Amino acid sequence: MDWSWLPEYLPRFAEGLWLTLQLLFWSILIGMSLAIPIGLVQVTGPRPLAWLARAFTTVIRGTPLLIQLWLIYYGVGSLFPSIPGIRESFLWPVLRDAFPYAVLAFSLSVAGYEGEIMRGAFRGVPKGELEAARAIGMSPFQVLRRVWLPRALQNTFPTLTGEFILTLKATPLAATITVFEVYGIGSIVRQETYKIYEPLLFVAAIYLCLTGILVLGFRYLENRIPKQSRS
Amino acid sequence: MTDKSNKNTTAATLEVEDLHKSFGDLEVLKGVSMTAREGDVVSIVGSSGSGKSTFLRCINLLELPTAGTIRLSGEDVKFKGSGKDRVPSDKKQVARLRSQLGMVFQSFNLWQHRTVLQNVMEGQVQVLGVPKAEARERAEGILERVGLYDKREQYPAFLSGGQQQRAAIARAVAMEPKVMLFDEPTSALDPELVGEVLKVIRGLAEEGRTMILVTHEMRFARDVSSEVVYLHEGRVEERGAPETIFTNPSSERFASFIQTTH
Amino acid sequence: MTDKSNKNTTAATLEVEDLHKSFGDLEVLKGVSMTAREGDVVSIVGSSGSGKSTFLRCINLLELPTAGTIRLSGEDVKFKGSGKDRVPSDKKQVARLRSQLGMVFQSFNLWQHRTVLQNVMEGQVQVLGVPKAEARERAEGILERVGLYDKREQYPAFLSGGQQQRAAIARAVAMEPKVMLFDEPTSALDPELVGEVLKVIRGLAEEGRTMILVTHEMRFARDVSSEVVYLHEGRVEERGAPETIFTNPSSERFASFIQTTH
Amino acid sequence: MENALELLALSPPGWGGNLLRGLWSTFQIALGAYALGLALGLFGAFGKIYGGPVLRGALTVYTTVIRAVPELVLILLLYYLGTDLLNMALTSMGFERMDISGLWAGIYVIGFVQGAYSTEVLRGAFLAVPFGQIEAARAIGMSAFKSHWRIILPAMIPFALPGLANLWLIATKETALLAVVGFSELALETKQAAGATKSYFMFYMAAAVLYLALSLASTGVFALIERHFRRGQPSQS
Amino acid sequence: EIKIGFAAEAYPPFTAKNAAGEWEGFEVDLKNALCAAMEEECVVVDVAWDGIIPALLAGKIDAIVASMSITAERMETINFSDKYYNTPAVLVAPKSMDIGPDSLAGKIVGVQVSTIHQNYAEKHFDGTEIKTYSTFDEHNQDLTAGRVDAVVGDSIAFADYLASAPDMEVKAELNDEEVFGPGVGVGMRKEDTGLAAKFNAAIKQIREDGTYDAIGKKFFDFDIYGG
Ligand SMILES: Nc1ncnc2c1ncn2[C@@H]1O[C@H](COP(=O)(O)OP(=O)(O)OP(=O)(O)O)[C@@H](O)[C@H]1O
Ligand SMILES: Nc1ncnc2c1ncn2[C@@H]1O[C@H](COP(=O)(O)OP(=O)(O)OP(=O)(O)O)[C@@H](O)[C@H]1O
Ligand SMILES: [Mg+2]
Ligand SMILES: [Mg+2]
Repeated sequence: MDWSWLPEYLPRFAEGLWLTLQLLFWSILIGMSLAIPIGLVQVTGPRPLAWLARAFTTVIRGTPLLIQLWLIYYGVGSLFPSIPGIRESFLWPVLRDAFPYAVLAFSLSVAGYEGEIMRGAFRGVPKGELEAARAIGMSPFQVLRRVWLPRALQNTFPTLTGEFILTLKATPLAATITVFEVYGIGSIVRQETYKIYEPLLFVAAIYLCLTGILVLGFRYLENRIPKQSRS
Repeated sequence: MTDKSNKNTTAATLEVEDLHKSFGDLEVLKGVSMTAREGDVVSIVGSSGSGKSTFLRCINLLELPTAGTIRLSGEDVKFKGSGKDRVPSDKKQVARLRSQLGMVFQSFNLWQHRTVLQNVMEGQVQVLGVPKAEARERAEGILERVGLYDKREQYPAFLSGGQQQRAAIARAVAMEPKVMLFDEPTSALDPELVGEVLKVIRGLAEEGRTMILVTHEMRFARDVSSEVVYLHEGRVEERGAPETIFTNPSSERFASFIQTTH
Repeated sequence: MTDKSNKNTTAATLEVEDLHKSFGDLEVLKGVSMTAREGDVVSIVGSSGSGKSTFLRCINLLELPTAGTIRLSGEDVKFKGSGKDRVPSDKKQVARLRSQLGMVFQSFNLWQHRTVLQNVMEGQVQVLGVPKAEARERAEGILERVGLYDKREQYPAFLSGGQQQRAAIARAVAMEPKVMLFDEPTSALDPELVGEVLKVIRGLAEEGRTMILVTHEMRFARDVSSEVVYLHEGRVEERGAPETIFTNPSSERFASFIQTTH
Repeated sequence: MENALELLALSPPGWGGNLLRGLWSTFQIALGAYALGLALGLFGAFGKIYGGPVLRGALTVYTTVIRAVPELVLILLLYYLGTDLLNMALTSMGFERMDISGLWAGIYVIGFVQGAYSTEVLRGAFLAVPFGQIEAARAIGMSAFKSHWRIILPAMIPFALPGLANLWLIATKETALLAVVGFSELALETKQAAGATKSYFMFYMAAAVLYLALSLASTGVFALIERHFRRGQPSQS
Repeated sequence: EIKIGFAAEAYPPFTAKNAAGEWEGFEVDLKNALCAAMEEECVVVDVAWDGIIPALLAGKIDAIVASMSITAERMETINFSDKYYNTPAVLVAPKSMDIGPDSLAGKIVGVQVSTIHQNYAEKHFDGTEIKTYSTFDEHNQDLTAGRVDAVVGDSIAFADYLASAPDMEVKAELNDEEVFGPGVGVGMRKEDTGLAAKFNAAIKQIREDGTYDAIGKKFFDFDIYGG
């Protein structure tokens, strides 16, 4: 093992880590705020919305993220420059930057996968507890916020943790649209130093830390409400 | 008319007319009517599966009646469509009416992710907009009264059956609704606690609240009610003041129903 | 001794000695002993939270007692460790003993993904190894008897409270266990059905089965039991034949408990 | 358009046949890996729930580390380093060198990773089953195996299915990683076709359509299973 | 028997699989010629570019024939034969833009990450934003999309792109022996010095007997061996 390359590349890893964190944060935030309604309408209707949500989750989960990323960045994104005058406008720096496209693609992916998880989770909440909430006069939104959603999330924390880790590990795909996050930096190091395993192991260690934080955080949330022991 | 009943002295709080409810092909309620005024305690008795719970659940629209009217404080619940597709047309109205209707479920339905105290406070804070501190104080008072103060920080899954039932009663009472719907509120309680609940219900009646309760304990029905309604196969087979109908039932079916009280 | 009790004439089916159970810091059972012989019906009464359900649940090891012995047909349940870490040492024994112990839960616990009929057949087929056709026949017979034959293809979520309770009773009875543990088996039933269940229990007692039942209905306890045990704060405060203790209670606490039967 | 049809023709010089063969390989590896993952997941979930402190600790390390480490790292480690070590061991004991095929390395690695995720999905589902259902099974004296097989698993499945369906769809795409060890499945076939003809857009769209078809079919199957296991559950609104 | 590693990713016209699964291209024919000259049996193993050096070191292949440039960094890990081809690097930009290697200040130039082209751009272009991409095709797509003003890359690799993008053109050929190195060689394990000698002899032989030029003419209209 030879780690002599590490000091030289540490600043770039720090930049990459920061990108990873931002990407993860925004994708989960935006993705989950889409996933919740997507899951919900499939349980409550109305029919056309449920159907749309179903189609959305099927397409998103059914096609490779890489291709979605490409379609969004090179496909949709490349339409902008052809709009006359846009290159001179204040929007151009944003449209030219790959990061927003990456966030968009990852958010849609999170929305698709977690929308499916949330559908099952909403469906699993005992009907009686919802009735109790309706019976005291809660508005549908209050029922959702105070009872349905927390109960659904409670049952699904272990699964969601796994899903977010998967999102973390999908972020390297962003390198294909010039967003070099931690993993991308690792690949650069690999190509530049011809070290085979060391950079990968270093990246793995960073991922391990991030995953550890995710797991512990969610474990804490999961255990806030005690469960009857099952053994 | 006994002193417990105050028919004709005040306006009707709750009126139900010709209520029908079917589940698929099974017609559970075949036209049930009922009127209750302020301070009335109406007991609904009847054999298992006769539609008592369904009737209560129709009143606060947890089940949608296939036909019939429901009137709360003179205000008709608005419906559109008919039969299976009959749905309330005004969602705001439904929420408003429900907040005036308390409900204790036969299966309690406590929120498993909230402690007993939080279960009781939830409606006050979220629906009535009571400040948290005040809601907590009120909730603790009610829990004290039903003997659950010690268990207030416990989650429902760790309570005994009777404790869960008392928590459910406390949750409903805390909303101070005009009309309370109790579905077998004493089924899991020992005689002493039944006595306590009896007191609570009498107290609420004196405050002018209206109560509709389903019960299997004829003793309890006799002690607490101003009117008893006997439901049989989805129809009202007998109704009247408890003194009258328990001692002098006019329906044979009802006579045999109460007779078997071993 | 009344004719309902047959103490000293046959060997004890179930013996529990000095049973203790704590949940964390809360000591719920503080040394409860009990003996029941073939054909005995022992009723356990007591206020809500006094530990009745916990006691029943300890007998079939759904809760693990922190101390004390349980003996079924002369066979001691084997434990290892002590206190919180006390666990049964022989899993096979546990499964065998449990199949001789029927249980009706206070909250029914019907399997939601199986129809009523499947709920009743499941144990016979899977545990006792009864052929399917035979199990179905037996199950249908029992369902007929508790008035649920019409609902046999229904899933539990669509049943009324009393129907669920009867399904739970049917499920336990179908196992033809030596000892039956009933946790408030009539709480959701109307007087007529309570009479029916009374008959069922008497029939089972006559077959020589042993029954331990928790109930809040003193009337029912008096009618059905050979012995009544009054549990108070985790201890047996009073026990005896129903005729004796209801008419002539020796404990003041018990006297006031049954007195409040309004 | 005509050009596109030519390129997608089923027999050479068209690439359609290659894509379909790739799809079939993808399906096989995904299925193998998924099955292995499910088996590991069942063991892991029940181990986490019933196991002693040592087993639980070991499983926590498994689920955390395996999920954390990028699959590419695992594949490279297992395929290259693993083969090296194995062969060193073999030759020092006087045996022939042997080669782990890319296919099996892929199935093992992806299956091993999937196992870590399914462990958590199944554990969550188990915890979501109302406890009384389990108690009732124990109370009638069902053996531990029977109560799990007859009662707990069927009751868990509705809670687990969405997560398991996601994992399956991820498995079908994760096979693309095997390109690194030279195993050709849909993703690699697509890359080769696109690279050789420079018709990137068309081949990637064609691959997307194939993946989509595969997942539509799987979604249908999962929906049927879910419908079956949700019987008896009333709708919530 | 020699196990030759090809990069599984297509890189026409050097190595690419046709739909029938047969390898085609300049390097394929060259490999055949080299093996014939060495009088050795050769088998081809496809390995992804990412795993090609590990595969070599792990003994799954013995030689890399995958357009791998001879660089000082690579020489630390593996050994190379003499070069067997060398193509110049070029600067490509839209025809409509007046751009040359010396007028790139304030512009954005795309290059493939950690390549000799990136090194060149960083060394020679002052005041230019260098945007890195993980593959060659990606920076071309962004050149089309207008997100970069120019790209630097291998002249041969650009041939297909330029054919499909009529409004782009080669603005300049770039030369810097120090950055670009001698060209492309066969990669081998350091300890296999015997094999390296064989390859060198074989390259020399086919250069001399005209086989090399025959193959080169088949694919290119200029001298691929380079200066
Ligand atoms: N799993 C548990 N964890 C902590 N406390 C528990 C648990 N189960 C029961 N308890 C407590 O133990 C006490 C006895 O409960 P138990 O269910 O035995 O009462 P019970 O006599 O059956 O009452 P009821 O008549 O209300 O059903 C109660 O105070 C209850 O809150
Ligand atoms: N959601 C449902 N779908 C189908 N049938 C139902 C549903 N809910 C109730 N039923 C049936 O309607 C009938 C009346 O049920 P209900 O719960 O009103 O009875 P109940 O009078 O409350 O009985 P109990 O005293 O046993 O609680 C029963 O036969 C029941 O099986
Ligand atoms: Mg009912
Ligand atoms: Mg109890």
